[in-house]
Amino acid sequence: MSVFYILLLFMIIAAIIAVETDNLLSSVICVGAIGFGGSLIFLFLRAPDIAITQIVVEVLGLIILIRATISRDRTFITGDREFFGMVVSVVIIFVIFLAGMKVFETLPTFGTPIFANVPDAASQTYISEGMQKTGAANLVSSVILDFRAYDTLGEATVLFTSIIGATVILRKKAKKLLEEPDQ
Amino acid sequence: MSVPLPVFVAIPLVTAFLLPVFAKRGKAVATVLANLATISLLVLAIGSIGQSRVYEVGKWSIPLGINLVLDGLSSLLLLAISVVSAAAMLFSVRYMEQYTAKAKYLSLFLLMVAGMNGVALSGDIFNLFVFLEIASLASYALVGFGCGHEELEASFKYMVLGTIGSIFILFAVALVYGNTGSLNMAYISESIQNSGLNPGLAFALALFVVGFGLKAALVPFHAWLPDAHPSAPAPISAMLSGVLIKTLGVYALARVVFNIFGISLATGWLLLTLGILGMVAGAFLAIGQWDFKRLLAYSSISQVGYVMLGIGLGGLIIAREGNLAWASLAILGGLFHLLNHAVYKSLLFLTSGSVQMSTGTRELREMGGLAEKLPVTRATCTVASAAIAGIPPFSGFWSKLILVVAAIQAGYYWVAAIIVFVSLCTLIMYLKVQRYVFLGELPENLREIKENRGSMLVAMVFLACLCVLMGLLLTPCLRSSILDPAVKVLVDGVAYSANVIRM
Amino acid sequence: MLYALCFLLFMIGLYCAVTKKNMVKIVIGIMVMEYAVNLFLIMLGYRMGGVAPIIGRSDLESGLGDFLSKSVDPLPQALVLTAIVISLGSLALMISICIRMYEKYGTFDITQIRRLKG
Amino acid sequence: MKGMTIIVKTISSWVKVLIFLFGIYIILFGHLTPGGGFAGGVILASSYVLLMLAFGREFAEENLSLPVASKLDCVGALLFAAVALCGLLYGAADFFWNFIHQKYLMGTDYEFNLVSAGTIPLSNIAIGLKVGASLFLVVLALSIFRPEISGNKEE
Repeated sequence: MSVFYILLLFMIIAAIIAVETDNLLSSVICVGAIGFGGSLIFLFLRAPDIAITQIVVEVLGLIILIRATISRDRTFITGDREFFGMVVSVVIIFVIFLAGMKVFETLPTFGTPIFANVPDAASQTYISEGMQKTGAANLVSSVILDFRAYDTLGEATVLFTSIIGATVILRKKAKKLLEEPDQ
Repeated sequence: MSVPLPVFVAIPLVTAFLLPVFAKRGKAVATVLANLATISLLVLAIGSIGQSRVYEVGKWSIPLGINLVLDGLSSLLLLAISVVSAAAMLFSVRYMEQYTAKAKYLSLFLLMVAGMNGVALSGDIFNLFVFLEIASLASYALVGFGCGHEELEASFKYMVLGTIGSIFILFAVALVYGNTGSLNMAYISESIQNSGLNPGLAFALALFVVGFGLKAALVPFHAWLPDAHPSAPAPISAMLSGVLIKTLGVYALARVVFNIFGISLATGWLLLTLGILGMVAGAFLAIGQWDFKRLLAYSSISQVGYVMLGIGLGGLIIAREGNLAWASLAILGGLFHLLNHAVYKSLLFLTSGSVQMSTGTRELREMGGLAEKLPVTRATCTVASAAIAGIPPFSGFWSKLILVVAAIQAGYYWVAAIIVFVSLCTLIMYLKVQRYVFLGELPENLREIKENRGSMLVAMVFLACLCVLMGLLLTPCLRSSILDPAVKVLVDGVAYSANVIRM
Repeated sequence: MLYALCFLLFMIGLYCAVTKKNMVKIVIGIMVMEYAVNLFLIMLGYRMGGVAPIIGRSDLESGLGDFLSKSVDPLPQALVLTAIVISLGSLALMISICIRMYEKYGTFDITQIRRLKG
Repeated sequence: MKGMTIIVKTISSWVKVLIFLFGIYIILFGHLTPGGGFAGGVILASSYVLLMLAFGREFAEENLSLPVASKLDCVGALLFAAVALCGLLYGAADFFWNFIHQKYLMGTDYEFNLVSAGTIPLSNIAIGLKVGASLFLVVLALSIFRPEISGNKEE
């Protein structure tokens, strides 16, 4: 139990540093720390699939982020922010946070998942009959690629979309004359 | 004709996956394929009118698997999406020759269509989120397609706000799952009816409103729209204003509020207020604009306000247990306006694209006297302006009339007054467009311009014909097959879950 | 209490995305929000003293009874897998827009990038 | 970008193979052990990214050029869609119907075998191909774009 608190506090501290530091590169590295903490916490929450995916995605995401920040002229942030606007947004966010605190009382306490209390929850069936119904021993695999494979098609499409979008945004020349051939 | 429902998503998806293969050569083949895909979707959507089915993906009965639900509201949305996308795709055949990387453009366009179709058909809340993300990501990339200064800035602003909206929606989905243990909309709705609305679910509802509100550009969350819609290429502006904000925003919000959580007094007032705010603020901001597409974009905010007003008014009457006839009349007005706005606003954006392509500018003060130079564009633009301003024989008049009648019958006289006032503002706005673009004096530098040819004209004339004919949807025969089932879905509210589970 | 800490992480991300004026900082704020939501979903499915939802040979031989009462919820894990990939996709797109804008404007500061009125 | 020192180059040329093999293992055994198409695909991509970081972009592009990666991306996506459509077309059943398992393997003694679980390993392979190619593509696209910026700055 306490391991979760320690890791979450680590993530929160890393997040605060990532948000508040003025050096973009250290900010990006702190994001890496959050992701690494997240990956560890997933492992302790008994989600090895997510832990593996999180850590490899983290590595690649960091490479992408560092590409964006490194060897830019100004990695330090300069200039003041408008004080009034910041105070207002901090107050609003704090109010939402206080409102949100009440919400978590309605959830089942940590450690007793909701599916155990709902009689016809899908997860019950996934655990008890997922293996014979799909033949996969890894139930997460059986959920994402059989029971909810349609979601996964959507997810693969999201990745496809964003890659096409990134190559479109990064192409060298966007506009041409009407009759000019495409290069 | 009864095709399996995933075909609506599979056709654009598979075509989109194929298209980048034709990157350099075979641009013509890619264009033809993309057009075939949108036209076949149009045929399928017309074929699906009046049906209502549940399709279980992978033969897993709910709640094990994901289900797709085709009911009146979904088929109305499918129809709007396929009409606008067919026209916009036809328009892009020539218009997009100004840009490079056309095959990728077509692919992104089809992915956006696939995402919207997926949202309209989905019966599972997480699946709705995934398809919403597909459509949103494709639209972020398409807004920045020109890669100029303004395009990129608009795209970044849109992307940040849109992603925050998506995360809110995901958080709401997580809260709903934590409270009900289910992701299927019908099961969630049943569980909420049994246990009542606790603070957790109320917070989730608030997050849904903010998230979908960001996608629909309802007024406190509209900052991205006036930048993003003008910056996109014209056919994409038509898609974004015509259907994207409605599918991802209004439709999803209506589905969540009416069919999952059930309408209550508070949510009814909330929707009505959001609608009125949007209508008034959009109209006032639009009148002052001098950029043609920016004016149209602000006008979109105002017109989406009408749709929200109709739906919210209907919901309010239902929650007050008033006369259901007036409630359904208000919702009918809202949904009919949604369909109308999809047609004429996309037509207006296409004409603005045609004007921009001929003259090279969007600034109203630099144009004038284009009536003789661009006769077809002028004629279609006039039809669309008349329709949006609510001149009697055209479609826009009827939907506004229905809204006014419903508001008066239900005793909300001030709402009726606001509707009439805003439609006067709309009239002024479009008189301004007519005056500065097509009448007046032709500037020296625009003497040589010619009317655009080919597919662009076909697309504009197609939509203009629809604009004129849309009023026919109110004839009993068409109304009972297209509009009434959609209204019934919303009026029935949480009976949705029983319908889906039984089907 | 753990849920509240998770929500705090979410709010730090939201604060960063809303108030910061640097594009990379905004992207980082959005990433932090995504981490928080993913973590929240996984926490919902955790069972005290649970095991991972992967059936081993020994579980099958001893009958599934023990596994049934101990396995954590596989459904949120599937959702988070989807959400992680979606966030990676949007990160890639966002960063490419940032880089392209840096090339155009020579800065990451959004207060200096004000061509549009809003 | 000329790449890094000889030490880094030597080690990464060894490690690269191991990472690649590990990615393939994660993909193929995704239905039995933790992991799956996504994690494996990202690992495949990162082995190429490692190559790119150590040896420079040109070397990585010789191994897997941009158009090829783009085509692989499309092929992976199409394969996954094909798995879905097979379920639809096979015996007039449903979209994404796990036809291999339901038709042939159900109730047999194939548990814990590599060929258990019907279409799930096939989907894993398709997704792994798709994810690997597309993520490599985006890193490559980002790094190709980079020199131009610094070029612009110097002018």
